[in-house]
Amino acid sequence: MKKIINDPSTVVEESLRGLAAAHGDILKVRTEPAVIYRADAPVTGKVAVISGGGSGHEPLHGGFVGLGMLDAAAPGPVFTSPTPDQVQAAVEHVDGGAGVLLIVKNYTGDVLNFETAAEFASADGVDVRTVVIDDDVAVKDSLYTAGRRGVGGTALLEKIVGGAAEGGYNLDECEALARRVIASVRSMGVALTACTVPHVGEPSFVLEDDEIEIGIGIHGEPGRRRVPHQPADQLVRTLLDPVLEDLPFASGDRVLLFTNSMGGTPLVELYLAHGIAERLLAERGITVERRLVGPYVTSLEMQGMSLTVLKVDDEMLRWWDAPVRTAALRWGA
Amino acid sequence: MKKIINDPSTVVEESLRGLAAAHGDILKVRTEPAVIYRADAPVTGKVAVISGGGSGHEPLHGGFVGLGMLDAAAPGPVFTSPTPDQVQAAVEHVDGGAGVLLIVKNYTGDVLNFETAAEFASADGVDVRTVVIDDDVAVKDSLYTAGRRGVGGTALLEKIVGGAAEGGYNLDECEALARRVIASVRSMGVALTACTVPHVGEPSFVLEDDEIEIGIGIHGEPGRRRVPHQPADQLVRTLLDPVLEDLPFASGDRVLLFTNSMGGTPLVELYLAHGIAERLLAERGITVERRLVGPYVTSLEMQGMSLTVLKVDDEMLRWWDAPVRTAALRWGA
Amino acid sequence: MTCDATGVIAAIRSAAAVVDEHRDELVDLDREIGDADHGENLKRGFTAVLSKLDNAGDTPGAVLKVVASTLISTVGGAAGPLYGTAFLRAAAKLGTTGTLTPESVVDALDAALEGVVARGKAEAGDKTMVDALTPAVAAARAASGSVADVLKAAADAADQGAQDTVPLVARKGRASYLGERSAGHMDPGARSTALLLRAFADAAQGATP
Amino acid sequence: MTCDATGVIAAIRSAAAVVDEHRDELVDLDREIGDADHGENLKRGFTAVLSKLDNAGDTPGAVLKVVASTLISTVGGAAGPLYGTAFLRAAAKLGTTGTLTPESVVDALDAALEGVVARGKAEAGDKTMVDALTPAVAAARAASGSVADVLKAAADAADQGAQDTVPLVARKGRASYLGERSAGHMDPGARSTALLLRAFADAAQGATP
Ligand SMILES: Nc1ncnc2c1ncn2[C@@H]1O[C@H](COP(=O)(O)OP(=O)(O)O)[C@@H](O)[C@H]1O
Ligand SMILES: Nc1ncnc2c1ncn2[C@@H]1O[C@H](COP(=O)(O)OP(=O)(O)O)[C@@H](O)[C@H]1O
Ligand SMILES: [Mg+2]
Ligand SMILES: [Mg+2]
Ligand SMILES: [Mg+2]
Ligand SMILES: [Mg+2]
Repeated sequence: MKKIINDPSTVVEESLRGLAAAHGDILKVRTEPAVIYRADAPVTGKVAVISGGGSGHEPLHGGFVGLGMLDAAAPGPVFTSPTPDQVQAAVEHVDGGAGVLLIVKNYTGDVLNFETAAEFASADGVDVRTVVIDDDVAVKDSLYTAGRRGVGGTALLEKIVGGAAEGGYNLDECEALARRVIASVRSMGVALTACTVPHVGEPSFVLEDDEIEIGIGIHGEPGRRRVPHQPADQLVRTLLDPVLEDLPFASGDRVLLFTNSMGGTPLVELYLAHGIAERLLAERGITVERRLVGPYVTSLEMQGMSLTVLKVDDEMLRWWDAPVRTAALRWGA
Repeated sequence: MKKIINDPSTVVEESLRGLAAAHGDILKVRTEPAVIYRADAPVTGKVAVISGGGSGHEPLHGGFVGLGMLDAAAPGPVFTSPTPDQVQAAVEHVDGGAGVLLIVKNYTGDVLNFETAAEFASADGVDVRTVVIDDDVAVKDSLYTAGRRGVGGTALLEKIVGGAAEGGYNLDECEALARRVIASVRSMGVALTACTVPHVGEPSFVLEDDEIEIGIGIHGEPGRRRVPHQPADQLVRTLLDPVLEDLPFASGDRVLLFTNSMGGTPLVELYLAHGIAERLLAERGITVERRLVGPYVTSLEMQGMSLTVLKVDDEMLRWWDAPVRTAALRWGA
Repeated sequence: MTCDATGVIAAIRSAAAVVDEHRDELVDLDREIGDADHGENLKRGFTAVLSKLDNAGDTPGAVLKVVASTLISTVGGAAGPLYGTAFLRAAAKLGTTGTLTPESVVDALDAALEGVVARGKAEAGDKTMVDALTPAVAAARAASGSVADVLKAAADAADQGAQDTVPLVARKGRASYLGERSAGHMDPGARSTALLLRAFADAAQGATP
Repeated sequence: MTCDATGVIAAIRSAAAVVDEHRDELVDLDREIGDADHGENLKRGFTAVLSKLDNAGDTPGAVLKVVASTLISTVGGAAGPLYGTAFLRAAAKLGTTGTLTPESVVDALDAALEGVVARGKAEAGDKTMVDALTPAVAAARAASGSVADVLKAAADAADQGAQDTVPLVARKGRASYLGERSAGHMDPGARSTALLLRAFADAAQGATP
């Protein structure tokens, strides 16, 4: 394992130090327990939007802390959900008196830890709501599974709801908007290579030179099936078809298309894939109203990509377009 | 080789199609010859700033086209400098009547091809100036070599000079500012893994599991020396020391620190390295006034990083802070 | 071991040592069907627990409560809240009693299982730690004899229960994303449950009553 | 081959075939001490040249001018402007003459070398294409006989010149970044120069004069 680290057990802590140094105008970092929060928190009278999860998916979530997006993020160890203390500390730092919305990716660990924190915060008299995002169509959703995972759609959710909270939505409105976004967004990913978790030191799985893993998660967990590597035209179709069939998306729909790199796939490939996805959507009569292209919800150095499609309406577009000022997403501010 | 492509010979062309689709509000793309240019070009009365080079370093240069940075970029094939036609076409698209500044990275191919284009454009009556950036301290600069390479400093140069051009500097002022930035910026990089050029299909070089390559360029060309892999504290020092000694930078200096990923190194590691660099600079009494952290001048999927330090003054800071609206860098607009 | 707070502290110490010893094994099991952190998570948690054990409390319940809150605030992942809840419910069940009895141990184990199920909603056969804990509680209840005998019965049954997760298809936790491909691997949480119970049983060897 | 425009077109076609054939070899040489694109660059250029050869011109000079501008606008890298300049200067030297002579070929080669040096500022021994072209021009000038003989002498000398770049430490182009580590590898541009000259010499076999 070759990584730019000193010691696997201090990776997250040292990385947070660098994050704080790099973006002192946007965010602050505290440790034990670790929380990344807006430099100007708490914003009085504003609904506080908090998320978090395992580290190793950067810029998710810490890179989305700032004006118009998240008030705080609770970073767990690499690929491990944070503890309730972290989430509780986040709530304490950013609660502006208008209530707190917790955005949780649907993993057993995240759900349980945020749930515990929410119980404590509620007991302290804070109005806490939790929404769980589960946009990954690679996973079967049924009563008899842990349900779908939260993946790429999380970034879109955080931007839109964060924008609305900044724009003055109250807690009920934020929660309702969040639930609508969650109901309207679907994703699917592929890995070309595995990633190596620092504390493990070996790749999480092994792919042969001509194999790819379809339906990959963002934690180095294996996907749904292994298939031979394929040309980009076909690969993008392999990802997009199940996404579109799931909601389903239909001709006439207006969407936001998010072409995401898992980390190690270079932009030249990612834009190539994005161009194909745009063409396939156009062929189906689906109008791409907005797009996001880049490594935003990653899995360390994994090569691969995911496609996320969100069925948008004017309200969602308004808060997508609203000013945002974070380490990773920035416009209008 | 596993890449998200259809055919190595159409990678750049297809990728440009996706870039255009993703950022239609910021830039336009034309082909044969390929040019990426500002959606609102030409901007009458503004000095046009043009750069370009081989593809595979994205977001450099195409991701820096837009308000407050580049007017156009000429993208060559992967790791191969563009042809004079491309640069000439770029000039034709964006020349706003106030002259053109060409920003060229110091590689024989880039210099020769831009030189040829400049001759043609001058013959057509356009006032063309060329600046050559050569910030890589890994390479010996002497009359008997091709000189230092242009690497990470290019992104800073393009932002600062692009901001000044947008802010109303004339061609003489832009050129003088560019030369001052070039004289004040130094970089050094390291590769943990090699990258694979699509048309080659195999890694450009081979590093053992415990080896790293110090003084790497951005074209998959081997670096200066191979050493055993080292902890981040030591590695950052290995990169930073020669950078600081070169100019030299001294206690009391004010700098912009740019911690750049070569593409495949995840943000969690990059921020960790950035934090160390900040600490080392503080120890030397050097004040970090601004910072940039991320994959901005890359080498496909290569794992590794580079550090760039620019000695700044108020004029440079003013244009660094000025509004920019491009695919990859955006603030204040 | 004695069956008071001191004995429980000693048992927790050996559990921490066992987790440390088996960290890589648990990581590897989780790598097969999860995200390769279970051993690391537990190690981080029990390392923190070790630093809190001195003067952790005067009763077994008080000690277990410290263990519970430390695990919750340091382990993360699915295992953190689940093991945290297990220890918390066991502690609650033991109340302020100063000495463990075979019966109170069985009741505490039962409470732990109920807590895990309440929190994680897994059923037997879902390929989780519940598949080790369920047979362990049943065997403990069926056993007669000392605290050590009860815990040994529980550990033996948990071993078997963990072993029996191998052919199962996971329906809870991260392994469920794999569908059919999760079959053929032991569940890491079931394995760690078996390891913890074995550590407690070994520590209780020769204890009275 | 004839020594008029038709013959030159035929020679350029064989050069394009040779480049295609040796594309991987040139890429591999460039991978060792450069950026692994030299073969791909030349292949892209000569493929474009092939599509422009029909009716490229009535004189050798006119044909070479088309070759030059096509290479400049398609090859990129260092090789594009350098080979482009070489062909451009050779074309200029030949002027409007309709038929090549051994003397005009030598002069054209000389002009090509001068162009490369003017553009790239490399000296003999810098480990570049200049190290193949310099001895080629000297040998061509020393040779007597037909156009074919002159070109054969040039090709033989270029082969040797390319071979002789192996031990050199590069001082120009991308290979110079390697410093001492560039020694032990043949320069890709010197190799391609030798290949092109060999293709011309072979095409000229049996030509008159
Ligand atoms: N819903 C659940 N109920 C009971 N146990 C569960 C549940 N989900 C997961 N587990 C247990 O947790 C273990 C995984 O723990 P760990 O790897 O530490 O957390 P994570 O899955 O978040 O990475 C699984 O092996 C399983 O035994
Ligand atoms: N300054 C120079 N003068 C003469 N030839 C040069 C010079 N620089 C490079 N070359 C030649 O160009 C070759 C490399 O061409 P190519 O790989 O196509 O371009 P690049 O180096 O830009 O990738 C080298 O092998 C060398 O022979
Ligand atoms: Mg985990
Ligand atoms: Mg090149
Ligand atoms: Mg796990
Ligand atoms: Mg080359």
